Amino acid sequence: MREITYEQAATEAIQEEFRRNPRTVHMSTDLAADLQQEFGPDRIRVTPIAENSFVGASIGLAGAGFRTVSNLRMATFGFVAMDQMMNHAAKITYMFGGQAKFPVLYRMTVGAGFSGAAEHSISPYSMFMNVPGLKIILPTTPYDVKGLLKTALRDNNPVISFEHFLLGGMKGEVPEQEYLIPFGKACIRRKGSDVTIVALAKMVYSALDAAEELAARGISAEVIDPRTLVPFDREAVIKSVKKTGRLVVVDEACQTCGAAAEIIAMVTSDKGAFRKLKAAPARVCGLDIPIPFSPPLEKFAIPDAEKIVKATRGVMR
Amino acid sequence: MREITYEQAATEAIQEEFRRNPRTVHMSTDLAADLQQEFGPDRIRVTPIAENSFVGASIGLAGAGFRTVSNLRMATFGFVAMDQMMNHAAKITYMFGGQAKFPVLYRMTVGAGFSGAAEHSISPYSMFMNVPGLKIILPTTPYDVKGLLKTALRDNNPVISFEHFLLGGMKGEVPEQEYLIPFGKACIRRKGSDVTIVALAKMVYSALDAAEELAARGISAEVIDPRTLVPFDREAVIKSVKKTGRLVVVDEACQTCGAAAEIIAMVTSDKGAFRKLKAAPARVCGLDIPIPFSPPLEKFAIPDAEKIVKATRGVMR
Amino acid sequence: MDLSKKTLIDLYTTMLAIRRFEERVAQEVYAGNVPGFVHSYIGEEAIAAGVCLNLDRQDRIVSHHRGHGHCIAKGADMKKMMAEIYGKKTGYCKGKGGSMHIADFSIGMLGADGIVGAGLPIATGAALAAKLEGKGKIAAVFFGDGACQEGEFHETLNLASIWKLPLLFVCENNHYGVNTSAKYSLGAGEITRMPEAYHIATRSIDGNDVETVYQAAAEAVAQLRKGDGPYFLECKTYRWHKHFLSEGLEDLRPKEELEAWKRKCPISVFESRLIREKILTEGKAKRINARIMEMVEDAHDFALSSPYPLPEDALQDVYSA
Amino acid sequence: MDLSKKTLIDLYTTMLAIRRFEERVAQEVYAGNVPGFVHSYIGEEAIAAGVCLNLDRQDRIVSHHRGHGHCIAKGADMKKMMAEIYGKKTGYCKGKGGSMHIADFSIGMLGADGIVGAGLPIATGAALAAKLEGKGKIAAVFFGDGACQEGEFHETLNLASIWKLPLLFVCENNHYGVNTSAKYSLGAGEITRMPEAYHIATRSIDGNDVETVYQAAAEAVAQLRKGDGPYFLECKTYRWHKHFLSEGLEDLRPKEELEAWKRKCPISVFESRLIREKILTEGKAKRINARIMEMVEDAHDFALSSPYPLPEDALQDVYSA
Ligand SMILES: Cc1ncc(C[n+]2csc(CCOP(=O)(O)OP(=O)(O)O)c2C)c(N)n1
Ligand SMILES: Cc1ncc(C[n+]2csc(CCOP(=O)(O)OP(=O)(O)O)c2C)c(N)n1
Ligand SMILES: [Mg+2]
Ligand SMILES: [Mg+2]
Repeated sequence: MREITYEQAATEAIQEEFRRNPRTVHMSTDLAADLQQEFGPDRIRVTPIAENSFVGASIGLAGAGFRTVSNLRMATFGFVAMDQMMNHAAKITYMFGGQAKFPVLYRMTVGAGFSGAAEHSISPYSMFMNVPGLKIILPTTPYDVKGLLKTALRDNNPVISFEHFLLGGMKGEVPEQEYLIPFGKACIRRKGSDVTIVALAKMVYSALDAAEELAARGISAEVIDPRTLVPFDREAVIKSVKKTGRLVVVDEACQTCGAAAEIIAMVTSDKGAFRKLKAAPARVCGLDIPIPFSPPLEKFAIPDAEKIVKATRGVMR
Repeated sequence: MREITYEQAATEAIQEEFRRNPRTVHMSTDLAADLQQEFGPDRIRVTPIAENSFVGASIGLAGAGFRTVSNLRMATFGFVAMDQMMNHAAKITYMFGGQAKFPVLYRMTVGAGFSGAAEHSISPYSMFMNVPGLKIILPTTPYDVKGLLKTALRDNNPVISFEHFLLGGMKGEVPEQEYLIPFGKACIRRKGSDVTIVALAKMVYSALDAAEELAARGISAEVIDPRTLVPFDREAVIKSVKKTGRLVVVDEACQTCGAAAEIIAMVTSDKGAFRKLKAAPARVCGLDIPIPFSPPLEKFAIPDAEKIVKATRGVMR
Repeated sequence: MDLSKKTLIDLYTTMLAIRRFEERVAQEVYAGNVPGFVHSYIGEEAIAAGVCLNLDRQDRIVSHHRGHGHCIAKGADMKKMMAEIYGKKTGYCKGKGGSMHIADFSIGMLGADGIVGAGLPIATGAALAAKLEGKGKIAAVFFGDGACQEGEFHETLNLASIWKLPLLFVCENNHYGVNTSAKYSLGAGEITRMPEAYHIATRSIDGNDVETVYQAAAEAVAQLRKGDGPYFLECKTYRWHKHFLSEGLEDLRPKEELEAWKRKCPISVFESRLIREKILTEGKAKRINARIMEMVEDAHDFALSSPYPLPEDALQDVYSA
Repeated sequence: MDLSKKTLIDLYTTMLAIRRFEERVAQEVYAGNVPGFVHSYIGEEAIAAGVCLNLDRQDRIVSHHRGHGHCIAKGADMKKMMAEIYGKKTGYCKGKGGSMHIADFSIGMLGADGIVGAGLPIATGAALAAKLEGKGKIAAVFFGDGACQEGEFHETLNLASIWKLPLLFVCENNHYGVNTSAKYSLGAGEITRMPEAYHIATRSIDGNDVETVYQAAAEAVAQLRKGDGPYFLECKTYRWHKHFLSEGLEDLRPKEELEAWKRKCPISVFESRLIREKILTEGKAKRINARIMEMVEDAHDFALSSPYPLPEDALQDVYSA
């Protein structure tokens, strides 16, 4: 099968869906040249550097029957637009009693590992998970980003796509023929029987490396990529934990109140899963510090395969 | 001992600390008349309705050696100022390598129960807990709000005080003589031996009501009020859970990725505490929905003593 | 432009409908029968009436925390409004929104919003939709002097300006944000200086004179429909009640100021004029009033007799299907 | 005002120091030796030099993502800057900040910041501090044309205006935010229209002419020290490099435009004039250049020979004691 990059796959998703539906608008501070060439400047718009305004505009467009994609670039710039995303996009379907649909898609990059320093290296998805009314996807492969964005563009709700900054250039197989990936279906990236490792975003790859290493030590790890955080495939994770009796959650985001906390709370407060747990679950997360600039500091701050191996062996003891 | 309201106690804290230190500035969109009368309009400033600007100003003032209090009123208005709070206040001590101190205090009300509807009834503390560099307090009594705010005003870091909207008028004993309450020290509001109930913000009172009711049914509940979320008194909670073997966490905030998830993850991933757990921990949280306006809907959305009793009995089974 | 008799009577009727509705709501709020926060539009009726009577059903508006007047003027159903204010299942938002979040998408009322300034960017989206649809539709956004202090205001002026959006900015300058005078909090002094900086067509008018508002809005709307880009209308006015209806809330505005503005009541001054000019008779005024009172009472009865939503209804509408 | 020979030479030296520093950094970035994102100030040196040479040590400045020039002009130590850019322990921020977050509070440089527009509100705080301290100190904030699009810009203009803050706004209008022309994204057209709307004293100047910048800043600073409220200086300029230094990044600006601006190089044009007017000789220019090259090399050696922080150092400085 042909291989394309993650970013190309994302662009294809938008192209295909924009072809299907002319009532679609794309907004971003940077020129999306490929899209503008095909769909013209009316639909593919360059915005001023004013995130709250074009996120707000997306809501008004939706209220008037359009679908939109707003590419905010780095999630840190999303903090400038929190008011529109959290107070409005997330809530108005509900507070207006379901009168209108708000199919708005916000794309933001997350993650560290490129010396972007504290401001530019954040993974704030748990904040958005705490705000009902948003759907949240976390695509980790070119295949997934295309299928999930296409699904997002047919969903009638605000969807936030958090895409790891370092995955944009990654290549992978993407079929030519159309496909969609449903929300709320996790993907078991590796089968295993001793321990369940739930890994988020780019950490899926570190977890797979760790699983390889663990296998060499006789530990069979199952690696689950939830793919979407809201809705979350609770069943897949609980089923796996019931089988393995052990849980490790890996996330690059800061540990406290991150998505990993939610996953652990979800599993341990499930009576069935709790009964089957043979050991205390473990978190392998970003340290509770802003991301430092200097490479040795940054490496220390975020998880890697080695740290996952260590924590998993701790859980196996 | 004299009784004063929560809001009076908060004002006293600011008054006392502003008397001690003339390099202090208070900012808010509303006139803080009591304070302005004593400290004058230079230090007690009315701001335009532009939250990002006066939160940003607090950071610049701090960088120049001042201490500040910014009263943002409802936490929902804080979303307008997320950029300054999260990208800057939280991070610049770190990203500038500790060169300067940023003693800024942000006060915001949280909570539902007054038909404020979706926008005006949020409890977003977990979002801030996910951002290292901030300290977060959650005072629940007039006594606590005074002691904690005074400590905040001597701390050299950004502190966010989340105060439940419905506690402002609550009366309680507050000594005339000066006292401070250290951060990171939980308060055991009721001793018990069968189950540990950790309750946040106004839910402390619902948990105490529930404990009363549970006592009548022969269940002895220990009710812990963490008082500060960052730093968090991990030891107090773990010690209690090791004693009781059971954990219920109560919070009005939306359940997913809320502080309750963190508390459960913290306890269950502690090997010692995990071993002592006799049952799956339970969460009694706000539903994962925006807060609805209509009283019967709102009542359904947030926890109360009855729901706590029910969940606790579930954990006891 | 001389307004037709019909238009003048419509303006009068619309203002009166808002006034009577708001009076009824206030009465119930102070009697403790209404949950939540209610922001009264009394004193500012000429703006909603004067602007909205220039709009078609297909034109879209975005409103703010003080939004009842805009709803009524855009043609919303008082029954569903009142039911919403009471939190009833039959309300516009099935009781989920309340006074601050009434919307009726079927008549192009895209909703009231409780965050100061936040309706502005949303309205640029509605205006862009109108532009893309290319049928001469427009959008209008109502906001206060307080909203002009938020960054979102600036961003919206800029976006509307560079995209030449068919957006009518309606600034309801009632001179205060809660208790803070706009004189203190707006460095520009004259609000119009800000949109002018962005080359937006701008006019400042007496927001208590409904005919002035209507004529200015008519001119603005005509320009907007031609696709000449945004238009900014500052309407000077005053609110009669406290910031929101509440015994406890302080009102720090000078008493005489309020009294002076009450003498410029948009309704009674206009009514006297219509009667003086024989467009209206006292009898007809009474009949209009009676009809409105009846509508308001019907709406109130409807609200009172409507059921509350079921608790479990809270779980619906978080997501659209 | 005729500038003294010393001032002219200082301006020249400061600009040249920035240029040589930035050239060295660019060289290392393109050689793949520097982590993270580096935004080059080359082409805009006259602004930092012309403004900062009017400031005292006690005056405070706030800078942005393109901040090296402001640091050098305010008197920062090149060694600690270079070490920070390399992520070394001896850097200004102990390697925690990098190129985009250099600060030196001891000389009133309150830090560079990577969020467009965010330095503006922070600077109002620094200006308010200066005002409260009452010693005639001021604050200056540097920001781009792109920052003028963010809401925080508007809020800051308003706050500075109503509080009469001693804040010097220095808009470095290099005509683009990344690849988007300010002509497209700023509805005001002339940036100065915006501060003028707030009654802020405003001037637009050739930001490539260091003498013009110096004189305008001198006038502005004198007014600010008197307590007359904020001052807005728009300096028109151009950046020579891509938005940040990177092989992969596209530069969509017209080539001829860049070439034309390069001919208006703030340093070489000024140098020719100083030589023509016999304020500088070619020999002296060479000596100054050599001294600067040495400083830059020393800084670079210092950075290279400095140790990286220990991994565990990452745990420090999250909170102040
Ligand atoms: C972002 C934000 N900050 C503060 C508030 C609290 N608040 C509600 S209305 C209001 C005053 C608004 O003034 P204005 O825009 O002039 O409207 P008016 O109430 O005068 O009609 C304030 C401060 C809010 N709702 N949102
Ligand atoms: C809030 C925010 N949005 C977007 C960005 C990405 N970004 C970084 S610099 C920049 C352009 C800024 O332009 P300008 O202010 O003119 O400064 P210049 O780079 O031209 O010096 C952008 C869009 C950001 N850092 N912050
Ligand atoms: Mg007002
Ligand atoms: Mg620029």
